[in-house]
Amino acid sequence: MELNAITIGFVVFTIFTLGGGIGVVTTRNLFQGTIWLMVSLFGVAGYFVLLSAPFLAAVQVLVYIGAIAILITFAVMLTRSVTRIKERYIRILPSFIVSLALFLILLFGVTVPIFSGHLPESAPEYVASTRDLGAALVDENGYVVPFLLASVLLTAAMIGAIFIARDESA
Amino acid sequence: MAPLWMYLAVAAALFSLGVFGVLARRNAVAVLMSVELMLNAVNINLVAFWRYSETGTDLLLNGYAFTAFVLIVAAAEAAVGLAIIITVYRNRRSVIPEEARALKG
Amino acid sequence: MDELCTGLCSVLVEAGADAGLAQFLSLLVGVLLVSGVPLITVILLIWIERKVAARIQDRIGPNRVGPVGLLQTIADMIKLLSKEDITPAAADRVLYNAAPLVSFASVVLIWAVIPFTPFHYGVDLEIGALYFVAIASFGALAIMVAGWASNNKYALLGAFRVVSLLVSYEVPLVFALLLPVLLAGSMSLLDIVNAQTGMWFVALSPLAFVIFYISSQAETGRAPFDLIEAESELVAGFNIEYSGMKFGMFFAAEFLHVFTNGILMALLFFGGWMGPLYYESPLIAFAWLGAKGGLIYFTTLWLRNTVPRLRIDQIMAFNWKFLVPLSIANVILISLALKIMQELGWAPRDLMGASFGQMLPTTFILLVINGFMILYLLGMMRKRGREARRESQIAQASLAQAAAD
Amino acid sequence: MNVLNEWAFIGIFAVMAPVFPALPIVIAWLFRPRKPNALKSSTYECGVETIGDTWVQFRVQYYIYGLIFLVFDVEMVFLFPWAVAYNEMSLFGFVAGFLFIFLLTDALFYAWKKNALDWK
Repeated sequence: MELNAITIGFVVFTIFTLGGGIGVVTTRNLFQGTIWLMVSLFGVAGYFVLLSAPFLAAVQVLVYIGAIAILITFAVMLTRSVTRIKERYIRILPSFIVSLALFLILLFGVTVPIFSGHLPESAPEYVASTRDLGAALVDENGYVVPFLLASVLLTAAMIGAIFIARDESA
Repeated sequence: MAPLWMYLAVAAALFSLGVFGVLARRNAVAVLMSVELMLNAVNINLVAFWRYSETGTDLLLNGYAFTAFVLIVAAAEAAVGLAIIITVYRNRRSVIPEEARALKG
Repeated sequence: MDELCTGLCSVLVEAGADAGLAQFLSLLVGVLLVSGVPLITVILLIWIERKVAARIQDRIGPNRVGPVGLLQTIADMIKLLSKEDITPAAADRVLYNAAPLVSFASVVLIWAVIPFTPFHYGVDLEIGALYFVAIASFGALAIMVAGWASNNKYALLGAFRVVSLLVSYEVPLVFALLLPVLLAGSMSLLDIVNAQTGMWFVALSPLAFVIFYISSQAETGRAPFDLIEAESELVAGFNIEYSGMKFGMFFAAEFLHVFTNGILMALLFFGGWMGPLYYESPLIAFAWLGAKGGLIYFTTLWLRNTVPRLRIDQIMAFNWKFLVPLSIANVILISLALKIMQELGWAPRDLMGASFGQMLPTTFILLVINGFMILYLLGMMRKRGREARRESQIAQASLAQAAAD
Repeated sequence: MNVLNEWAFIGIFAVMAPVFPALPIVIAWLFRPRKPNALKSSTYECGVETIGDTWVQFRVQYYIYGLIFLVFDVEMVFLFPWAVAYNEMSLFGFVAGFLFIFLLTDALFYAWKKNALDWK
């Protein structure tokens, strides 16, 4: 890999993604944890740009930083005694071993195809645009059923969450 | 262009971080954030495979569209999960999943 | 900056520079040129804002420093620079200092996609319209962070209120934004402007413009939605603990955001640089865009200095029970009518090349639909107003009765 | 300019954008007086030390507004591609998008009927 804009971008976004991820699982303060999560997810949005999916990157920023971050901070403030939990972790050692083992297995699975030459080295030139996605979403032969199911899911989630969170006494 | 396996390796690391958070963190909100990390690791994989797959003449949109669906599921999960956490906190003054045993038989 | 880049690039490469470095340098020059526009305007904007506010309130406004007070902002800047910077002892220092930077940067970053003329723009992103909504969400997060990091109850409460206001009004804003995207069939701001060659989008759906206007007024926290500076209720809101230049940055970000919204509305609904003779010279095109954006900006200032502040429950009710349903209904009705007309062949499928004459039937029908919606709304509002007046009369009468007893 | 070049521009812009506001702050840091004392850096509230945690309990209504906003925001993931493809779309595609919006309007209607939209 030579030094070019994509390489620099990749390195920067890797630092963002993994650094933010480490911040999420280690920080004691949940508000800072939310900020770390946003740093991490911003890095993921950067990957989407590098992978020629700018629409997904914009949506990632819009949904996570614009909405889910706000929602999590609201929830953190609503459950304020969270900072008072003394110990951050439970069963820290087994969890660490399990996740490390998982990482090694995944890394093994990722790297083996390189040596057998199964993984593509370069990407095709042409990439689908947002318009293609929009056309496919509502196409009979495309994703129209998942598209409508997603709407049902969102409706159900909203009704359910309002039903749960609403304070009956108020 | 960075080769495919690099994206996959980063996604694997992010996923493992999420798994560690889900298993080890005590606070329900932190567990939820770790789940978000795992979902995003999956999204990196989906987009990377989509980008590197051979499209030929026909447009292949599976990975692209699926990522959008994962995003929606992640949002729905966050909304309902946080609502449950708030309600449990209101009734029990606790945000530790192990202490919420109301639904256990 | 497209042409400039290639020009500068080739010059540098011929001078013996590395190709990658040349490209980086030319991009950097482009960034500095594009970001120079908002950074210079913001200094002027503060003066304009104060002058307009003063005239509306029958005052003279700044008139001592420099000709007609033009240098007042510079004087203010020097004052702010020499102010002691106080960080509360209990604050989260990193986040406390980062918040004003993010807040200002989130506004400046919008200018990367704004096309100044048909040929002069930073970049023309395929997802331009979504880009500026996404970037604006950093602003909301910055306010949240500022409120939390100050470690002050007033600041946090102010931040909560402001953020819930911002996110609420983003819903009608995005629905109103959906219409220009839908009509142009593209999210690139350049395409959206070019699709208005035949007819400005404000003529196709005035309601979408009004909704966008109201919600962007709320997004910038201006009256009647100025909960950000509800001095009488929240001391000063989320920026209470900030002083000196850091406070100045939140202030400048707000001022710049208002003007940016004016320019965006000019681009999305008023044909951007379209106007007589715009193709003659980029300068004329630029002047048209500035004039339209400036006019919209002036009306927002006018509104700000005329109307009183609403209560938060009124603001929320107005958004969720009026603006959101209205914006959804507007998108549904306009898109339905347009699709039917497209199927019948009355409306062009591609607005990019449509002429004024081709657009006339479409415009007429869509305008009639919007007109009916507005008439219905006005009737509804009059009815609600009558009911509210009657209720308050009854309440007053019963109060008087109680006092007499 | 190709697509990634455009994003390189955005990237440089994103790096530069916080620098502009940082510059005056740094300049101010060079010139400003520094006379801190405990009273100045105490939390601004009524002149006495703050009692209790800053993280006071907030009302759940904030969360509900955030929640409804989240659902409508996520909806945009699908509505923007739909709007972009609108002009070339068949009537079937339009009806699918119409149904999508309609279903979500239902959820808003439910929230309205349950008084979840009122500021309590």
